[in-house]
Amino acid sequence: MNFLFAVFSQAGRNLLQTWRTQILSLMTITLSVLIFSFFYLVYTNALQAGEQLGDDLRLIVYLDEEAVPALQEQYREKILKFDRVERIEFISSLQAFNRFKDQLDEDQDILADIPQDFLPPSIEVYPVRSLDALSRIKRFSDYLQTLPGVIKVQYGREWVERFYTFIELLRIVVILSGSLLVLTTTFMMAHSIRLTLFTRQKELELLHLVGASNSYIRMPFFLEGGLLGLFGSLAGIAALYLLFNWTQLRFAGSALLGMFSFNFFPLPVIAMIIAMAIILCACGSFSSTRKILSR
Amino acid sequence: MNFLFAVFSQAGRNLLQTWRTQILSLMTITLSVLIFSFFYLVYTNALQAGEQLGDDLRLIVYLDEEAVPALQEQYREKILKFDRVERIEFISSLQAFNRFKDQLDEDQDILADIPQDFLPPSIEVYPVRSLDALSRIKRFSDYLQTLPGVIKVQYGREWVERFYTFIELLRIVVILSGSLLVLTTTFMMAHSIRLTLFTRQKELELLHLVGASNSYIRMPFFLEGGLLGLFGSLAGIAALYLLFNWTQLRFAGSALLGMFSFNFFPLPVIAMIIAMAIILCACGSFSSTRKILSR
Amino acid sequence: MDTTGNNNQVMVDLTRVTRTFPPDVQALVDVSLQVNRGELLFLTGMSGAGKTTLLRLISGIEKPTKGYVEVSGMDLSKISRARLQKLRRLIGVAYQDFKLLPERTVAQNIAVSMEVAYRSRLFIRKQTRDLLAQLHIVDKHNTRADKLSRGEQQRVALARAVANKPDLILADEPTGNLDAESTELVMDLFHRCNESGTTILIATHDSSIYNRPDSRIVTLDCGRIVATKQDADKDTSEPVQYGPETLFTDCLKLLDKDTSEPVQYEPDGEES
Amino acid sequence: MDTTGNNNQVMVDLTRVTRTFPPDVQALVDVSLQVNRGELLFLTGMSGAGKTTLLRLISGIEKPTKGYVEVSGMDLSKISRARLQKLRRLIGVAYQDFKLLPERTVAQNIAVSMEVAYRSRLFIRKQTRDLLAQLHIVDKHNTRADKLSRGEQQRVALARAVANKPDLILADEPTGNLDAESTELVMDLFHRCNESGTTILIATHDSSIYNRPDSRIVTLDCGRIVATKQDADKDTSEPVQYGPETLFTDCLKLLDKDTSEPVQYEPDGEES
Ligand SMILES: Nc1ncnc2c1ncn2[C@@H]1O[C@H](COP(=O)(O)OP(=O)(O)OP(=O)(O)O)[C@@H](O)[C@H]1O
Ligand SMILES: Nc1ncnc2c1ncn2[C@@H]1O[C@H](COP(=O)(O)OP(=O)(O)OP(=O)(O)O)[C@@H](O)[C@H]1O
Ligand SMILES: [Mg+2]
Ligand SMILES: [Mg+2]
Repeated sequence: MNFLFAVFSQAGRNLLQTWRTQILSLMTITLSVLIFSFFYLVYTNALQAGEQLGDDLRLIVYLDEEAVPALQEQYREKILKFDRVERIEFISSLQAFNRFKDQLDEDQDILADIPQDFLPPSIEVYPVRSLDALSRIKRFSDYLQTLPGVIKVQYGREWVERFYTFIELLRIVVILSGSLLVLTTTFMMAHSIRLTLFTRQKELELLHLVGASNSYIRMPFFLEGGLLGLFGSLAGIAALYLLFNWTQLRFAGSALLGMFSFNFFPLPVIAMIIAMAIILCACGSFSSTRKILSR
Repeated sequence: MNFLFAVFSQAGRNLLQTWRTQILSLMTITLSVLIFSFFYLVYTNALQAGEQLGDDLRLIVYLDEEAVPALQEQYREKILKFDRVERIEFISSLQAFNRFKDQLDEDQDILADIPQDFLPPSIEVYPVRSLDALSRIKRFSDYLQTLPGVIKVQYGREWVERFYTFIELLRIVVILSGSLLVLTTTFMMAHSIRLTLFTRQKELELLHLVGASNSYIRMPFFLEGGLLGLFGSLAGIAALYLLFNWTQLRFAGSALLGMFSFNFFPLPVIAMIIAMAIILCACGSFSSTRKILSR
Repeated sequence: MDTTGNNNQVMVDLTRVTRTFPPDVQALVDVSLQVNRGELLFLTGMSGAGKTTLLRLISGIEKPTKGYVEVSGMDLSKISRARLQKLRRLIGVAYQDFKLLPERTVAQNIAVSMEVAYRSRLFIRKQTRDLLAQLHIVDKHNTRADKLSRGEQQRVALARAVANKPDLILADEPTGNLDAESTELVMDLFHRCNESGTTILIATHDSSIYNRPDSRIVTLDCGRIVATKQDADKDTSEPVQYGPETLFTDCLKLLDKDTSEPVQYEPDGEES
Repeated sequence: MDTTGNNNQVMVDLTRVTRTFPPDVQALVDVSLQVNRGELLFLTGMSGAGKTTLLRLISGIEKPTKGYVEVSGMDLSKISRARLQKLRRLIGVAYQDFKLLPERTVAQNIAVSMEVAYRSRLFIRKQTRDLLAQLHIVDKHNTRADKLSRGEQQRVALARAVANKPDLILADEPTGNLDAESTELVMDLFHRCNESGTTILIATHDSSIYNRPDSRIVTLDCGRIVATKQDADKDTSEPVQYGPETLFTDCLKLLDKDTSEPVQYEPDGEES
């Protein structure tokens, strides 16, 4: 009883007495959590967006003649061997012609004199929609080219490449800045802990001198660290949520957000982030006293 | 003489005596410079890349009949009114037919029976290549649609939109993380200064008590700040340069870097970054003593 | 209050203790000293003689270079950290530089020594109040320690040392910043503690407090015990009387230094 | 060394100075005091009487709540910051809590007061060496200040106060941690300085240093000057003798507090 009371009153008193440093620490933690969750959010949403963008990413395999059902089965088998393929579709010359006609819209009359089979039959291959798939399309297309009866494989190569490039760029930026930020937040934490120790050194030394037990000295640190972690991460997540909503409002009208649906973290992820912050802060704060106690 | 000597020996002694804190400060500055120049580099290169990507961004304006030179002049005038247009090109039915034939490659024979003017004549409009232009394309296309004799305006709408989206996304990520980082580095600096003050408070108070002049107290801070800024920013730029080269080596093979040419900062920019760091650090360090001196 | 360890008569037992500091400072040389339970002992000697070092060895803050330090029957170099911490709670130390927490109030500073021993709030409040009254600083109860005059700080440091009713009190120059009257108050407090059985060691220069007939005085000079004035009415087994040195000679070590080996100034290192 | 300001005979002139601290501490009440150039004045009084506060007012660290403080003919409340800084370089203060830089060596600590006055390295080295020799701590020249015994630290603080050959020396309890012999060294140093024309104010409890026939003693009690023992052979214009109070009464303020208004303990606030 007395022990618990002593520890809690110590922790409370410390929070009160060093509140300026504590607020600095709290803001450090808030900022760190904000930064981490921001990049995590960007990363997960980029992955998701990558999946959505694959929509029109079909490869068109032109065949030299109409494929009979038996042959179709053979093609299907060979192509579906690749687990990255979502589905395939056979397009006959006639279907292709009709599509072309639909595309020309009002100018359909220019097709009047043209034989309906002037367009070659084809297979449309829809790869699985994911960022990952983009990078393999070229190899896949090369493979399809080797199949018998294939005249030519067509896909929006240029666009796909650019797209891939951009996603890759985005990824590099996210990863590089993410690791810079790991460095930075580690650093801020080190600064914070040094500050805390500077402001408390005298007190810790005195406690040591009057024979305080290790747990009496360390438990308040553990508690305070945990509290800071809790409030810091709550504030960080809240700030991110505000930022997220602001972004969505800001770009509500643009095509950008109409295309992709961006999502905030689900609750379990939020809970995990907060738990991690609490544990990290409590342990960091706890272990920061080691140097002084070892004397 | 004595004054300068005193100031320099003060600064030197302080750097020696508080080297642990100084190294922490140096790393803080290095990191801050690295982060800022990293985002600046990403931003400038993204702008550059955006300019390069516009390459194939033409709008095709289908006309209902071949435009005679006089009419061509008229169209040219109306379209070039937009200062965002780089050039326009008139394509006759015959030219369009020939292009289609080239595209079909080996399958040219399927065009044998088709009249050479089955494709409509068109104007190809090349907008200025810039990120900015992308966002206006839709409006521009709407305007072109209203011109007399225009059947239809075509452009890779979907792809352009996606592209635009991605560039916009990249920009948001860069800007948001940039501002987060401004916060973070501001914070780290605050931490650093607080630490420095904590370690030096006693000394400053004593100097104050024994009647040191303001400049005697402040000049060493100014000098030390400047030195830290110099070495910190040099280290930061060096780190960024290494990172830049590593990235280029890492992605040397990929299409990504074949497409865009990424450039490091030119020398004047580097010099400016370093100068800024020196000035900021010297002044920050200088002004940090204000609180103590005001007593 | 129970005393850990075996319950013999000797509270502090130093056996041929030597303590040297780098580079070649001999703070204590071959010191042997026994302090019985319930004794009141004065430690005197010139500045730099080693008094503080001796007290620090007894409270386990400093380790001897050679020799053994036993407190309450336990060899300090052999006991576990947890036991040492327990032991320290039974020793009240008034440091020469007070070691008060400047941003805490007087009451909080005094409470520290009791809180670490998990005393009840009631006990803490009562002790604080009583001690402040005895030392005539009741009105400073809620004042921050750094707002006190130096003499008031000294009394707060003493109050903290005494507050937890320790078995052993080590007071280092407890009256250096006090006037004659406050000194009287402090000595009264010590005598009361001593009468209730507490062992007390006082390191001091103030001859007005140790020049009483009933006190045992140990004099250090350059780290050696050079004289012991035996307590008249209590009997202790071994009346120690070392060497031929006179009392308060100018420190031999210092004289040695001055003549035989000239002090090195490091002409360039001192101010750059 | 030139003295800024007009060159009259009075070095320190306090006119009806009052200093109160929040909430209701009256550290100094209506104190008037003149100290002539070249005088050696002792300031005594109980702990908490206001001696340190008086010295802090003279060195301009503290501002008076009421009244005027003039040093070397300049009103401290009116001069510019730059002038105050210059003035401080002409005042050597030995603080009661020393204010040494713990991580600097003894030599560096002493050098501080001379460096801020842009003294040459030669002068600094010579002064440091001389003073350390006079105070018998030559062998501690390159020792860090926090590795010194308390008495050694006190002497270093004194050396720093004296080093820059100031016009006015303020020494606050300069012998609190010193034995009789070291006290003698310190007083010798002060007397030498005094003979060469330096004005010296010493706040002390140590009757052995102020009970000399040729010293002027001012006694404070609860912030008021209650007695002045006039220097026998020097003549000063106004032999001050205040009020009907007896010497060293127990502080009236304290008694008042104890009886009329019971001290408030804030039962809940004190430990949470
Ligand atoms: N940590 C240390 N490192 C180096 N030397 C030390 C250290 N602690 C003490 N000394 C030296 O040991 C000697 C004895 O120091 P101690 O503090 O025991 O003296 P003291 O008797 O308490 O003196 P005082 O009366 O001045 O307090 C001194 O010369 C001191 O400089
Ligand atoms: N900054 C402050 N805030 C509040 N009270 C103060 C402050 N400084 C001093 N006091 C109070 O003013 C009174 C006089 O203090 P001062 O330090 O002048 O005493 P002193 O004569 O030097 O005593 P000592 O001999 O103990 O050093 C004391 O009661 C002290 O508590
Ligand atoms: Mg000592
Ligand atoms: Mg005082």
